[in-house]
Formats: sequence, structure tokens, C-alpha cells
Amino acid sequence: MVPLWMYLAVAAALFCLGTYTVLSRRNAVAVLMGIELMLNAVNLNLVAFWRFQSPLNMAGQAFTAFVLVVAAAEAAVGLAIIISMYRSRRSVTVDDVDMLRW
Amino acid sequence: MDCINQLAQCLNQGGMDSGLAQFISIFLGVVLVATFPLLVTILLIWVERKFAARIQDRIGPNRVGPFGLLQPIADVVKLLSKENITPAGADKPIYNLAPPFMVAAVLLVWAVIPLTPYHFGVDLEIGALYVITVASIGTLAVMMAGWASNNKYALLGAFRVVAQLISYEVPLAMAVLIPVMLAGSMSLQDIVKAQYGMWFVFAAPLSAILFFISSQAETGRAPFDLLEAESELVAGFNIEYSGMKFAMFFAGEFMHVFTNGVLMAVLFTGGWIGPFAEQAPLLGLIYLLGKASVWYMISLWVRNSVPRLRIDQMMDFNWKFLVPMSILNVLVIAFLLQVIKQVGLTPIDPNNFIQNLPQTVVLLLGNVFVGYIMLSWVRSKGRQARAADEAKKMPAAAVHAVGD
Amino acid sequence: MVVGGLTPQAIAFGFFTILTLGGAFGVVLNKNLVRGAVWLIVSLFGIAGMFVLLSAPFLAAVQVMVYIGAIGILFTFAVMLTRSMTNMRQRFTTQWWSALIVVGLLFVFLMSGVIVPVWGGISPEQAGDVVATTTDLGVALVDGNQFVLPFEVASLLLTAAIIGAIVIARQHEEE
Amino acid sequence: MIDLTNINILPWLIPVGPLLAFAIIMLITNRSKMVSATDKHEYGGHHPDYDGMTVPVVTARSRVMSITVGLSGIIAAWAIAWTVAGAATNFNGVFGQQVFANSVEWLATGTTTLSMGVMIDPLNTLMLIMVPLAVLCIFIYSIGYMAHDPRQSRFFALISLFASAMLTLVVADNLLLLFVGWEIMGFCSYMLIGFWFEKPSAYQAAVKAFTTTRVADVVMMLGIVYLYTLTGTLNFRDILYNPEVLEKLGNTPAILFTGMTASSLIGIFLIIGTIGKSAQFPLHVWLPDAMEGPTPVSAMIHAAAMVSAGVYAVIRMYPLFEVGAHPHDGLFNAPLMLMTVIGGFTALFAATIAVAQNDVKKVLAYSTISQLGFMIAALGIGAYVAAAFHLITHAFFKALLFMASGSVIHAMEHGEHHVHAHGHEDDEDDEHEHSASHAIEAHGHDSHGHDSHAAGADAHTGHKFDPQDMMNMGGLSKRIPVTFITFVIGGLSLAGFPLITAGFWSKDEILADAWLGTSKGFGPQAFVFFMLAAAAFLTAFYTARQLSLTFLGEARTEEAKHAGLGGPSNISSITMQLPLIILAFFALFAGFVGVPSDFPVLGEIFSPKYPWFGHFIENTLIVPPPHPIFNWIPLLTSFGVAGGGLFLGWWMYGRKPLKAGEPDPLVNILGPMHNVLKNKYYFDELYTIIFIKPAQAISKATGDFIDKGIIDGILHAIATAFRFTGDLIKTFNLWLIDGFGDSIGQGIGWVGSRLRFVQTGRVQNYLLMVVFFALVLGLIFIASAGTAAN
Repeated sequence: MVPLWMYLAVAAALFCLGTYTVLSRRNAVAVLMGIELMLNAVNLNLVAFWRFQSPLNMAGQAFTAFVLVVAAAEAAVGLAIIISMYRSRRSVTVDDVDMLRW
Repeated sequence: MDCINQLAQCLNQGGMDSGLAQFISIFLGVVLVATFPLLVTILLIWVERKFAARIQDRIGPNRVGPFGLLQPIADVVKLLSKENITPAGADKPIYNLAPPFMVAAVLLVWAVIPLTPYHFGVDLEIGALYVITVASIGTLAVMMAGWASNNKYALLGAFRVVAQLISYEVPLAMAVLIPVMLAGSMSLQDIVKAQYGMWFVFAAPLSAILFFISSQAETGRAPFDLLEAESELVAGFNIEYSGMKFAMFFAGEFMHVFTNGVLMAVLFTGGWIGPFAEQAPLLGLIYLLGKASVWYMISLWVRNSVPRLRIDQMMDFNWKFLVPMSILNVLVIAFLLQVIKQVGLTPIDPNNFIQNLPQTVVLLLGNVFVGYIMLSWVRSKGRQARAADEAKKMPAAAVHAVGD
Repeated sequence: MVVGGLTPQAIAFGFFTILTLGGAFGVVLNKNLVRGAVWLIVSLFGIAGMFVLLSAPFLAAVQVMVYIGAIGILFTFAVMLTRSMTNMRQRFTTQWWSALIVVGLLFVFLMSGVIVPVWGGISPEQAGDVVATTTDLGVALVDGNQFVLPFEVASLLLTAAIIGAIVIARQHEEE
Repeated sequence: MIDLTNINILPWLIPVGPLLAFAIIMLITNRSKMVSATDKHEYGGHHPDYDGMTVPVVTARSRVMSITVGLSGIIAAWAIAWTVAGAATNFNGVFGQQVFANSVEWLATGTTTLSMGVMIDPLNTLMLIMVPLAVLCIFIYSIGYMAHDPRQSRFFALISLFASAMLTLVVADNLLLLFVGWEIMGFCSYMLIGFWFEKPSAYQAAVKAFTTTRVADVVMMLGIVYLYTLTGTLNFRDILYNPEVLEKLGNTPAILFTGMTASSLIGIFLIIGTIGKSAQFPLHVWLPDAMEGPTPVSAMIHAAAMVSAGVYAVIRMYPLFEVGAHPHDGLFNAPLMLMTVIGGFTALFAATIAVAQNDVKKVLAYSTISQLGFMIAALGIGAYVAAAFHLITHAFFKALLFMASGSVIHAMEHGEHHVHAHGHEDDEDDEHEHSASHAIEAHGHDSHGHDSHAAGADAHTGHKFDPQDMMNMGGLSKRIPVTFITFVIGGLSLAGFPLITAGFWSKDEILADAWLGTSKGFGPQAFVFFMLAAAAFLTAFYTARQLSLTFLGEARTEEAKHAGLGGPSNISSITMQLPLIILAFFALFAGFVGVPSDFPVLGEIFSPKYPWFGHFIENTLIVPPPHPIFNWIPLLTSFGVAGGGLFLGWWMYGRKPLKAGEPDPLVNILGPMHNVLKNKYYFDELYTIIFIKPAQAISKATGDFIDKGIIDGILHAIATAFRFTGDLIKTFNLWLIDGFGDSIGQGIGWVGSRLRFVQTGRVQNYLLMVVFFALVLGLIFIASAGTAAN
């Protein structure tokens, strides 16, 4: 049986990679992908903890399910925003969207 | 003890290391499950061509072998001998990955299909969901192929297909829900076993129809063959593929059709159930394939007799007719099931045909109700459209009752 | 059956880890966003595999369906519609190095937290054999005492998201 | 799910009805249309201030709907309240012993949690019997009384809110909830006293009432907070009914006030709150002015709700005050002494003032103050039962009196209007022709407001007329017989007319209890006994005076001659007389529940075993107070004071009633003293001198002397000194100071111009910051966790 900390380690690595994607990619779509990665890291944590700590209490799985829902909604809306942004500015580069600056 | 059904124990008694024996048995099982559909496909090609020919009042393949039975072999040889073209500017890895994905998407389904009472790849707790899930891999494959081959026709075709596949997954899933509800389990084996007394096709014909239609659309054949609408897009997303890669798509499609037949059999017409299926498991396999080929024939029949839809018609048909109907269907069936449970019509012994009758009748009535509602709704909409057209002094024939 | 002292779970875990993290690296580093999407799907598939290992098959299936079937496709669509695969001359923002440092620190932090459970949480080596089934999850999701309310709210959220996405992304008539 | 059949849940619902009514009226049914103020047909309460502008006048539909909603809300409250009270009184035979309680966790304050809840025990059972009935009567009454007022919906909404607040206060099971109701009532009284805010006097009175009570409320809040800090709970039963908490309170010395126990300090704080709320001696000034409000409001404030609330709070908290004191054994402590002195003094003091008042409502106002003094004094000497008893009876007959006086005023205004309508030909027209005459006049007396209208009348007719002045009345008994009879009943009850009135029994009980101590030679009891006896005498006197001046004899003015409620068919006359009759019944017979058992004859009749009331109410206390043994002295005393006072009053005013323009006989009897009384001992002036003038003087002095003189002087000196040095160091200044200041400015500007680039507008920068600081926080958390671990 694979111990819990391994799962957590994988989740941590995944989370960091997602964060780095969010922080460093210029393309908005890539940023969204990073967010998906982070969410999945969270899911992995949830399920792992559920499995190892309280396999009979469904909270872990239920939360994962809700995170999935939220992720789906987030992706849909985010991509829609990106598309409309592309329509208006002909660009999906995050750096180009900096009207709110000094 | 028979070495057919319990290979692992058999080998084990043959003095082999248990783990290895297990591995070998699993391996054999996988190989069998994976190769069997491919082999069937070769036959299917012949069947399909013959069938189409008969419908179109032709003879069909008749040169190679008896009744042209060896024709598919010849095709395979031809395809093998063709050159594998990879277009310049194609995204190579994705381009090459797409066909295997296509095949895998279908083959994976076979992993959970109960071939006999005792033989199945795995009996997943969530088999039905798994079936729907792997279908999405096919979507992915189409997407990859369409994009990777760096060809605008391919891309357009891929867009259409993806739109179509994603849309039709909704009623598909909804339709699968019904057997799951009736059997009270998502494992296909349980679903099959729940049909001892009564096939679900009688209790829920509407969902059977829904599943059939949407799976037909999933395969992307006529009347839903917009992905490779020869006359509009030049063969759609797989335009750039040739040789064995194309053959993979091709085989994938054929297998998909037959797999759908198998699924129909498993979900609605009691899979391997039949006389003495328990005693002689292989008999069960035969029953399953028989039922499956019946459904397969029907789908071929449809394919060869119904014209192709416009894409807007297809979408309308899905979103404005199938999806509402499937949702309504699920709601009504769920409600009726509760009612039945409360009233106490649930069969004491589910395997008893007679005891199953009342429940089946009630559910059947529910289906009739739903179907009537949807059809009359469509009728009224059609009337309105026709009236509008008459008001616009346009030919009323332009309006299809189905759709808008 | 044990191969090289590794249980099948261990092997599968390693495989899925490779899938997950490899896919994640692909997402980070890809030059081409469609490949990025594919990498994302690979990574998420790995996660699904992990779910299976954690005996949450339902979540695994949903993961594959939602992410590979829906979100992955959605991303590919978005990439193609916005032609993002072009103009990829510079992938990273100018702050990529600072982000690298911060994320590195974050990783060290998290790993330290994982390996040395500072907040007293003991990480059990062995998980219980008795595990709730998909049925339990279904019951929990519609149980009045457990998650029925979040469940309904989630459905509402999805509806709102669908409508919102359509409204946002629709071509406006006047244009 | 809430089980409404559960009697413990039911009290929650009592305040809900009126509250909902308030919300509905305010949000939905309060529709008014703007009409020209000069349009007397639309806007009855004509007022000069409004001429030329448009005023919001409630529409007829809104009026009906508002009345319906409010009435139904209050009826609901009344029904539930009486259900609960019924369940409380005959709870499987033993009454009083059981308590309905239900509470919910409300807010967690550190270690302790405040729980909001309801509790029904004998004491507030009585309040539940009294309050909703009185409120209901008042509401019905005001339907007729406010019939022609603008902003009626608002009036009914406020009354509903008021009722809701009062009921909340009654059912509350802890001091905080009680205080909430208390404060809401304060607000409502402010709004209602100032209901006719066109009149400067009205809104001034409102502000006065609000501020005066606020002063007291702050002190009360102090008490509550202190109590909470000491006990960690505000629940009545947790504090008042477990001896160890009281013990603890009794033993801990108070903060700041050394030599006093905490319980005493808290008690004094709470009592001060009550002094403000029920207008006891130093803070009584607001109550007479509160008469500016519509009469139903006066009835509400002085009978059913606010002032009773003050006394109720004291009765409720009585066990706390009694800690370490046994008034029946002559052992007193600070709060009890305070109550005794204040109450006794106020009783007499206010009674004396009431003697010399000519305004119908002012007389009643002062009599209220004095009656409340009775209760407070009774509590001071430990006559718990008697105080509660008097609270109830007083509520009934005082509400009755106020509404009766209101209908007198109404009648007078009507008469006045009639005079203005018909000119001054005095035809003895009967009610019928009267009502016929309404129909034909477009701006008939169906459309006249109240006091505001009186002012309006002066605007176009020369002579000043005050419809509340008793000197303008007389002979009204023939014009408004129903009002007359009920007024007489209420008056006799107030005066404590022996044996047949409720007031007699309660007052007698107080006196008896006081005599109990007096006979043992305890000072306070004696003080109370004599003060109250004197006050009772004066009460009887001014009651007789009021009755005679108002009803007996011949009408002293044209208006009085034509006074009337506009015919028996008139809605206002019906709705205004029905409550009077109901209350008159209670004013007469409510007393018989408390007849002492050892009373010569009636005792056997009404309370063979024990006095129902006392037996019921004393279950509120852990140790029931002793029943006063029957004694002829207090009985004869109350006979004497009541009979004597009534007789004297009748002899002076009723025997040969005043003619028009004839002066008040008191004037030449009392001489200058009369002016003092008439001007309420110049208390307002006194406060003006004591508080307001000094404040102004001090500020002026500060302004003139300290500011102009000292500070400015110093500044000038400094200035002159520095001008010199400044010249010296000008050059220095130029390069150093300026350079310094400029460099600061420039530096800041430079930093800003650099810092603003933080605001890149790029979401990823922000996110980077977020992650970074989240990391920092995480490290801090780990560090703290690590330190906490070891």
C-alpha cells in the first residue's frame, strides 16, 4: 500500500506546477490550465486524506465532487471570458490586459 | 475442474507460481478481450458491405472467397500495403496518437462487458459510467486528429464531430441511467443479471430508443455522418490519414457500431441471458453476440435508409428533442419506480417473469406517456412552423416536423 | 504478485505519478497550447488513476468524463478559437524567475509539511481496508443530513455558469 | 421543526404578530397622496405651518388596510398571549409553580454564550393578561380617535411596533432581551409623542422624553453590563432564582463604590433606569410634556406599556435588590432605601402638582407619576405582591381614564368645530340633527384633526381656545354620558373608592403592608405609610376636582355646550366608547382577585382560602413574602383618605360647580403655593438653571477667559518673542528648515512615483504577491504551531 505522504507529495508537486503555470504563462488559456492543475492537486489531497483518515465519512469524496463541479463551471466561464476578451482585444495575452494600472 | 473458466487455479495446480499464473490468466484475458472485437470487425466489414448491397439492390462483394468472405482480408492487405503519409506541418506525435486513441476508446468498452456469466474483463462497480466515460476519449481522438493533421477541412470536420459527440453524450448518459435505475447498480454484470425476469427493453423502450439513436450519432454514421460528409467536407477529420492509420479509424468506427450493438444487448436485452447460459458459459457468449448482431443489423438498416441531416437539424434534434425527452424520461421513470416501490408492485423474486409483469406494465405506460407528450409537443411546434411558413407564402415542405 | 519488491499498487502509483507530473510539466513548458491541452489531459488522467488506486472509482470516472471529455475539449476549442497556438514566441511573462523562486519556496514549504507533519497530523502508513462505496457517496450526496444542500447549490452554480458562459461568449447581434 | 402546540414554543410568537403588522404597514400599506395643506377636505389637521405646501395624507384604502393589518396583528398577539396565560394559570391545578421557558443560543461572548429566550412565570403571566388587552383597547380606540389624521398608517405601524416591543419585554427571559424591548419602546415613544411634529411643543416634548429616558437607560445599561461581567449570564432564572449567585453578588464588593455590595450597585443602576422610564422624581419631567402626543399614545405610554415596563423591570429584578435585606424585618439596603425614598416622595410630590393642573391630561399624567411612586415605594418596603397588584389595576383604570379624557377632548374639539361651523348661534340641536349637519358640510367636523387643529382654529378665529383645559368644560355629563360614566368609574378606581373599585384593593394592600412594618416601628415603612396616605388623599381630591370640573354643572363655554362625539352612529363614537366600557369592567372588578383572605366579609366571598392574586404572584419568588395580617388601621386609613379626599373635592367643586370665568377656589386657599404647584415646582426652570445655564455659562467663561485671555495671551507673547528670533534665524531657516521640508515632500513624492509601479494592473503580479505572502503566513503559522507544541 502506498503511504499517504507520497500522495501528498505528488499533490504538492502538482500544485506547485499549477501555480507556476498560473504565475508565469503569458497566455490566458494556459493560466486557466494551471488553475485546473491546482484544483486537481486539491482533489488529490482530499481523496487521499479521505482514504487514509476517514474512509467511511463521505465528506472527502463529496468535496472532491463539488470541486469538480466548480472546476467545470470555472473553466466554462473563464474560457468564455477569454474568448470575449479575444474578440475585443484580439489577444489572449495576460500582460495585454492591464487597464487597471497606474 | 475446467481450465477454461478458472485458468489461474488450473495453472496453479499445474505447479506454477500463483502470481505468475494470475498474471498469465489476466494477460490472456486482456489479449482475448482486445483481439476479439478486432477479429469480429473483419467479419463485420463483409457483413456491412453485403447488407448495404442488398438494400441497394446490389450483390456486393462476391469475388474473393466464398460469398466474398475473404474480401475484408484483401482490404486489409491493400491498406497495409499503402504508404503512411504524414502531412508536412502536422503535429507529429498527436497526429500519430490519434488513431490508437480512436481504437482504444472502443476497445476499453469491452473491458467491462460481461461476455458470459463468468467471463468478463473486469466487473467494475461503475461499469455503466465507465462506458460513457471512455466514449469521451474517442472525442479527444477526433479532436487530436482533426487538429494535428494541419488541414482546414480536417479541423472543420473535427469541430463538427466534437460538437456532435459532446451533444449526443447527454442523451446517451441519460438513457444509460434508466437500466442503472432499474437494476439498482452500475455494474454491467448486475444489470444483465437484473434482466433474468424481464428485459429492460420492455420496461423502458424509450430509453432503448434514445440510447440507440444517440449511440448511432456517437459512431457518426448516417444519418449523423456529418463528420465525414463526403459530399461536403472531404472525408472530414481523417482526411489526411492513409494506410494503416486510416484503417484504425475505420476499424474503430466499425467496432464502435458493433460495440453499441453489444451495449444495447447488455443494457436492454439481457446480455448473455438465455437457456443454459449458466451451465455452458460459451452459450451465453453466443446469445450476447446474437442479440448484438440483431441491433447491429438494425443500425445498418437505419444507416442505409435514412438520409443525412443538416448540422443545425442535428443539433436541434439533439438539444430540443432528445435531451428534453431523456430528462423527462428519467424523471418519470424515477417517479414511477418510487411509486411502484411504495405501492408494493416490486417483484418479490426479480427473476420471475410473471411477478415482473406489473412493474413492467406501469413503466411501459410511463414511457408511452412521455413519448406521447414529446411527440405531440413536436407536432404542435411543427404546426406552428408550417403556419408561419404559409403566412410567409413559402413551401410548407421546407419544415421538418422533427427539430424546431 | 510482486515484481522487484514492488506491489502492483506501487507500480501503478509510480506510473500515474509519472503521468501526472509529466503532464503537468508539459502544461508548464509546452510551446504549443494544443499540446498543452493534451498534456493537461494526460496529467488529469493520471489523477484519475490515482483516484482508482485510492478506491474512489466513481470519482475517477467522473474525473475522466469531466476533464478529458469536457474541459480538455473545451480548452482545445478555446485555443483554436482564439488562435492561441500562434504568437507563442515568448511563453513566459517577465516575472518568470521571481515566480520560479516563490514557487520553489512554496514547494519546499509544502514538502516539509508533508514529510515532517508539523501540525501534528500523523500520516498513517496503512489505510483501512473497509471503504465506503459509490453507493455511500450517492446516499451522502442526497442525504438531507449530509450534502443535499451543497449538491443542489452546485447544480444551481452549474446552471448559472452555463448561462453566464453563453452570455459572455455570444457574438452580439450589433457587431 | 417548531412544534406550535408546544406551550414552551408559543411565547415566541406573542410579539411576532404586531411586528409583522409593523413591517407590512410600513412597507406595503402605507400609501399617502400629497394634497395641498389648505385643502381641508383632504387634509383634516390643518396647520398654518403647512399653508402653501403639500402634505402626505394617507389614502382611504391605505387607512383601511393599515387598520386591518394592525388590528389583526394585535388580535393575534392577544389571542396567543391569553392562551399562554390560560395555560400558565391552570397548569394541572397548581398554578404559578411551573415556568414555560425556551431559549436559543444567541451570541457567544468569549467563554460564555448569551442565550435569547422566552419565559413565562406568574409575574409576566399577569403582564400577558393585562398588556395585550390594554393595547387592543387602545388600538380600537385610536381607530376612531385618529380617524381624520394624516399619516395614520404610520401611527398604526408605530403602535404595532410599540406593542411588539412591550410584549417582547414581557416574555423576555433575560435582561438583554428585556432591554432591547425597552429601547425599542423608547424609540417608539419618541416617534409617537412627536407624532404631530408640526407643533414645536410636540417635537420638543419628544426630544425631551427621549433624552431624559436615555440618560437613565445608559445607567441601566451599565448595570446590565456589570451584572453580566460578574455572573456571566443575564437569564432571570439563572440569576434571581439560584441563591448561590445572589450570595456571590451579595458578597462581592462593588467597584468604585466601596462599602457597597455589587448587588446593591447593580440594583441602584437598574433602579435609576426605571426611575427614568417610569418618570420618578428627578427624571419625571418628560412625562407631562409627553401629553403632546395623541391621547391613545398617552394611554399607551402611561398605562399599558412604557411606565409599566419600568415598574415591571423592577419587580422582575426584585430578588436581586433584596439581597442582604429583609424589609419585613426592618433590614434595608441601598436599593430598597432608594426605592422607598424616591417612591414615597414622588407619590406625594406629583399628587400635589396634579392638584393644581387645569389640563385634563396633565392631571392624569401627574397622577400616573404619583401612582408609579406608590408602586416603587411598595417595592421599596418589600410589598412585592401589592406592587404587582397595583401595577395591574393601575394599568386598567389609568388606560381607561386616559381614553375617557381623550374622548372628552375629542368631544370638546367637535364642539369647538361645531361652533366655528355654525357661528355662535346656540341652538340646542340634538345629536340627530348634528349628524345630519355633518353630512352636508364638506369640511364638516368629520374632517378635523386634534391639537394641531386647535392652533389652526386660532389662525382664523380670534380667541384662544384649548380643548384640554378643564376650565373650558363643565356639564359634559349630559353631552357624553358613556364617557361620563366610564370616567367616573376610572376616577373612583384611581381615588380608591372603598370596596367596589379595583384601585381600592391594590392601594389598601400597599398601605396594609406598610402598616405591617410601621406597627413594628420600622422607619421606612412609616415614611411610606404616611407619604402614601397623604398622596392617596390628594389623589382622591384631585380626582373629584377633575370629575366635577369636567362633567358637573353647567357648560362654561359654547364649545362645551356643543361638545359631543357625533352621534351614536358615528364610527369614532363607537370605536371610542367600546374600549371604555371594556376597561371600565376591569377597572371595577379586577380588584376582587386580590381581596385579602382575612378581610371581614368580602374575604370569605372572594378568596376563601387565600387571595388568588397574591398566592399566584408570590410563586415568582423563592421565599414568598409574608401576607400582611388584616388590620383596621390601614383599612380605615384608606377609607378615610379616599372618602375624605373625594368629599372635599366634591364639596369644593361639585357642590356648587364653577360658573364660566369663575376662578379656581384653590387659588385663594393656597395663595402663592398654588402658582408653585401650577408650575410644577418650577422644575423645568430649575433644570434650566441647574444644567443648561451653567453649561452655557461655563462654555462662555472658557471661551472668554481661558481661550481669549490665557491661551491667546500666551500665544501673543510667544509670537512676539518668536518674531524676533525668527528674524534672527531667518537666513538659517531659509536653507535648513525649508530644505528639510522640501526634501521631505520631494522624498515622499519620489517614493510614491516609484511605488505606484507596484500597481502593474497585471493579475499575475498580484497573484505572485498573494502566493508569496501566503507562504510567509504559512511559515509564521508553522512557527507559532511549533512554539505552541512545545
